[in-house]
Amino acid sequence: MRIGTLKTSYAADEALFDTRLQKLLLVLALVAAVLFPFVASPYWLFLACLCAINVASATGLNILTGYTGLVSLGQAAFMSVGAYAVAVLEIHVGTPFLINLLAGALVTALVGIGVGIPSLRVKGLYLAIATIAASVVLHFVFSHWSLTGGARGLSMPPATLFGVALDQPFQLYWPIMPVTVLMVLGAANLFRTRIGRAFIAIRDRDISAEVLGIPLLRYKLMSFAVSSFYAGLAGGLWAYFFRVVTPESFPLVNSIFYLAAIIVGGMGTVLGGILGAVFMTMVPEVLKFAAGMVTPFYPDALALLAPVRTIVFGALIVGFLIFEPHGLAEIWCRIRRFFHLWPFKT
Amino acid sequence: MTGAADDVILSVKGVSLAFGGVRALTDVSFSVRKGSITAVIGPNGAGKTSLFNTISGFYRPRAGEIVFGGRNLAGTAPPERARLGLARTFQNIALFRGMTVLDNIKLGRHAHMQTGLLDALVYRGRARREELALRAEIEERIIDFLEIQHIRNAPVATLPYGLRKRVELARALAMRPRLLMLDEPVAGMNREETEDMARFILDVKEEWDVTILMVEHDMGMVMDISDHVVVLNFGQVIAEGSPATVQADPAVIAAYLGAGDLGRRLSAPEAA
Amino acid sequence: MDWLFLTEVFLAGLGAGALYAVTGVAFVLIYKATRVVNLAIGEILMLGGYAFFGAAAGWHLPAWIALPVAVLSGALVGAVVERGLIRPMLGESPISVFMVTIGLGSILAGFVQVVWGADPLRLPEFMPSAPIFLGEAYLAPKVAYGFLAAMLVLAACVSALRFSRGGVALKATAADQGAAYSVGIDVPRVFSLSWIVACAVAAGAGVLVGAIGGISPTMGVFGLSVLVVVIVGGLDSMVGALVGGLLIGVVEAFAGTFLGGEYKFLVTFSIMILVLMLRPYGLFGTHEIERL
Amino acid sequence: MTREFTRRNVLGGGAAMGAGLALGIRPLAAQGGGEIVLGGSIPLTGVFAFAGVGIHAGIQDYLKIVNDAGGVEGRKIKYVAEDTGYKVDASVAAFNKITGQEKVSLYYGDSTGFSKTINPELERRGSMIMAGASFASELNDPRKYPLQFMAGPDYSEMFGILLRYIAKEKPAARLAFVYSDTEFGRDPIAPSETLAKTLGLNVVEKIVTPPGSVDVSTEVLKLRRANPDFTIFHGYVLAPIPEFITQARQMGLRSKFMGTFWSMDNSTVQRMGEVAEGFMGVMPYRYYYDSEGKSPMLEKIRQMRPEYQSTAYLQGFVTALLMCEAVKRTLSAGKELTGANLKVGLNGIKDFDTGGLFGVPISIPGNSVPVGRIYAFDGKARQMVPASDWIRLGA
Repeated sequence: MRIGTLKTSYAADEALFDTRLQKLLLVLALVAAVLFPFVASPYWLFLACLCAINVASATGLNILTGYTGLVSLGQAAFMSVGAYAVAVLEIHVGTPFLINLLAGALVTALVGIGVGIPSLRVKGLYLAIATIAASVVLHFVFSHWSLTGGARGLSMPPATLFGVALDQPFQLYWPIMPVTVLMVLGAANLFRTRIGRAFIAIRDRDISAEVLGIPLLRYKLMSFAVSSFYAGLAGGLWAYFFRVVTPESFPLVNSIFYLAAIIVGGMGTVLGGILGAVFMTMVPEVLKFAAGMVTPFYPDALALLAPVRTIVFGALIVGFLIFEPHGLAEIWCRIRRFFHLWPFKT
Repeated sequence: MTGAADDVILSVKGVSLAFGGVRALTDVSFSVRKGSITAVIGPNGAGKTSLFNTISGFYRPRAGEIVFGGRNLAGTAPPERARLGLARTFQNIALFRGMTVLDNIKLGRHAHMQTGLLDALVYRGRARREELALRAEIEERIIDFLEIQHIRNAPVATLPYGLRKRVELARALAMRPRLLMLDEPVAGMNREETEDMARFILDVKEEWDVTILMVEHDMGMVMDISDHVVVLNFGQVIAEGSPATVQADPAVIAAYLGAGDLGRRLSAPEAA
Repeated sequence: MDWLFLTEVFLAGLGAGALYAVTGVAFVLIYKATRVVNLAIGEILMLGGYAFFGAAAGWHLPAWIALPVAVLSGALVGAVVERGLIRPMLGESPISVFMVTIGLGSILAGFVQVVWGADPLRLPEFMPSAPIFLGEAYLAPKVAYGFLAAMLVLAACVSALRFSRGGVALKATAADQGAAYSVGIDVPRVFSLSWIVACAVAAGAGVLVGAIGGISPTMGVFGLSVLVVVIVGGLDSMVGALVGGLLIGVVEAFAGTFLGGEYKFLVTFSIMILVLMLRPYGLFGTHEIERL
Repeated sequence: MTREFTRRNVLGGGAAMGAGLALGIRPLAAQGGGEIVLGGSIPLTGVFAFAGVGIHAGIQDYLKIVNDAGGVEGRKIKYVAEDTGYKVDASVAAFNKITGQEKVSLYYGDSTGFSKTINPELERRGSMIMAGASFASELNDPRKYPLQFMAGPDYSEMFGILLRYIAKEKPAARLAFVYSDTEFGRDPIAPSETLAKTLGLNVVEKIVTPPGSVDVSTEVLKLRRANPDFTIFHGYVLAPIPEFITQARQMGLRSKFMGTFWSMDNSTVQRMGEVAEGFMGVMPYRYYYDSEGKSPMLEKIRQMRPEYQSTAYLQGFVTALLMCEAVKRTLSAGKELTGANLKVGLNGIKDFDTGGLFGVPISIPGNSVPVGRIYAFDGKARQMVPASDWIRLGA
């Protein structure tokens, strides 16, 4: 049980992590994140990096869709912009790792603003469909432009950071994880300030947002820019992680994946983006593991159980929307509330 | 009636508005004096909310102009009007349901803050200072004033109607308004809540030095607290003046006669 | 220019467009009645193709029985989906319902893979295969019969909407749900019916599409082109679906012929973006749907 | 971050075991004389699942034969596979998972993209060789991809075999290429155009179809205008080939139609229905039912699986066979199982009899086995039957 917290300043009340327990958990998580690479196998490191990249991208989509209420089915396409930009810079220009990442993200933000321009004219689902169209156009450009290697795509050498080649999950973990943590913190900060509040205001009731002095177009475009900046950065990390970028690397299904991640995790909460992305990344692994367990008794399990993954993927989207529309974040909050009052109230 | 120019904060001059062929406002003119409480009344469909929406900048009038604080508002978008000190509440409450009371109130200050995107992502320096200053001001001036300390962290969606109205008022106050437009501030409230709200409105006028323009159906309240009343019917101003003058105006009584109990309330305010 | 060739390309485009149009009509039917944007329409179409395959190749039923089996299974899916997934979402934001249909699409794609495997399959031949010549212009028989069948279904849909009681109820519901309730229309039943009919139509279209191009678990991509069709035509307009379908079919045919197959999607989606920017409610849609 | 940060320096074996167990990870397999591991990123779902399922079975069956006979030089081969859904990131995930848990010497990868991604990693590790479902021409470059191979000709070589056959059958023939707008589809087109020219053939039309498109009416119209003698499909499995041929025949087109390996499976071709008659293509292996000549391996397969097995199955089977042969040659030379040594062992294969799976003894000079034969579908027998002799490129 947690006894009521007493705060002595507004600063304390405005802090992201306000209770002592939270701070303790945070420190523990950070220590675990630092120690993790030294104890985990390459497979788990690989998954950790993949989760981190997906968290970064899902957090970006959450800013746009969860917080600002602009549904996008273009997140994967935005990631491909970042990935290609990074690959082109790495191969043809040879600028350093971090600069490439940043440049890729900025380019993606510009593309995002371009895609966002119809958002003043069309809303809701129409916008979602416009982002599908943008994905199609981007896919065409990437698969026919010589700079991006056409249908073959680009293969790139590993990046180097401080003289170390980033060619293994272990090495890649060190830039990927901190960048993701910073991005998530940035998102959390954003929603403590006027800009984040303006996004939410646009989502909840965009007409009265105007009366409060929020110019809609500027803030919608800003949301697109931030969201695609996140996607671009995640795409850049993806490119360094897999070291090959092809037009098929970021299909529409991936955009649906990120949308599913924030639905399952919880739209409009930073925690939701994290939980959802990790959960959705791990589901296929868990299913594979289950199939592996059954294989000795049923040799075809791997082949037969595999389409089940597609079904589970869809069922998670549907199930969460119907039964738990606020997602895992809400479940997490319920658990927390339970322990706050435990054992006096159960 | 219009008084000296420097005494007027808002003047509506010959404003007409039409939707397709339907005339919503016809040649509406009146002025709001600084530091006053001005009420706009009229039967349902008289064009009161259309008038508010025109002043807010949602509708562009077909003719006429609106001058606020000496500045013609033609071509000024709603967000810009907010920055100039024009604040309002809505008839059916336009709070952001997904946010807490505190965040809703903070939103009111949006236009007067400086924090840029990069500051916001980092939350150091200006962003932090500005947010903390805002929090302190809201706590000390607005939350205390409107007696909503107990609900500051509650999500708006969970609040009862009367409290939501009060939160909306709080948010409008956070906008540092020079003119506060209230669209039916006590509609749907019981007597006790209505009295509370009337007291808040008077206090706002006195302590915050804010001019108030309101649309209201509750004649008792209108007659009690208004300095000046404008009566609309079928989109036209049919009378204006002090509460007592308006009450006695035959055109006004005629307009309300068909409106049943409203008419009765108008002629016998004490019974309301 | 070779006019015969152009005519042939045009006819081929019309043939493909007719299938878009039918599926588009199914889409519009659901949208009109329930305001649900059903992104799973491509997968329901796919399911129709597989149901036909199951009946015709699996149980060795003749085509004239297998076709109704496919259509009925579409109807069944429509009923189950409406009851189980869409009705619980009543009153939720349109975006959530839209996402439910995306999830549904994934479930259906996985389902056919579990039952029929991942291999692309070919439907047993059931249409006459004698080539058809209009004058000198060649028309692939399947495309021609597909066109005829599509037009029949379209005519049936339009006349049902205009003359049957259910059609009137649907129109009333589309115009004003509250008012429809108050005049005694069983609105939930209209919802159910629209899903049932639309999914049956889509399943039937799936048999035609499958007959031409074969069936596979990735066949749901067809739904993307249908999305273009209904956006261009207007989400709530039957005529829009018809005109949009034929238009997109012909545009794709010419783009494929003169620019190359890889340009088809680019061209149609560019048209869609243009329509979204200039006339977001589509060529024949109602203005207000823009606010969606 | 410095070089000392590499994992091995930091962790002690015990700590690793403890932490590994805590995370639910199995400890590394015993090394030395134990099992040899063949890992696989196998597309059991997704667009390539039809092949993945066959490949999976083929690899399993061959390893069963080997292991039942006591293994390679007394060492058993263990097969560890993961489904990838034919997605590069999932394939890489599977690779990392499998190589993290086992000491892998042989690897089967599912796509060109994956092979390109993982090859630098293979070189870095230097502990294994890889083959896969991709016959991409780009991978057939021992200098760029020293640890990669493919159990047959690459796509350009497949076209080469087809073109050579055509040049012999009908000199100066008119050709049309029909291919999908994917990496797979575009792979052999440019080099094959050049080759066609040198063989005196005319490429009169190239038709690209968008992936997943089913209606090909307009493409067929284009084809009719071009009026080729031979039409080669590439980048498809089944759709839209049958509809293409049907409509082309109806229009009175006399073209012969050809395909490459992945559209050559007998049951797939059967599914084309009537139009399958005369469909031709290039295949490096004998079909499951082929009883001509001596093929003890096919006998064994038929014993294990009495029903027809796909070409994908044979591909998996042959890949496993070549991998085991490379292991055998490496071990019998007394060398360690490193990637480089395995590749040397593989390239040491000369005039090798694959138990009749390839119709002729094969050699692997580089990364591919440039051998194949033209088969054509015989409607009466409902089978692909040989239409040419075995064609060896560069021979």
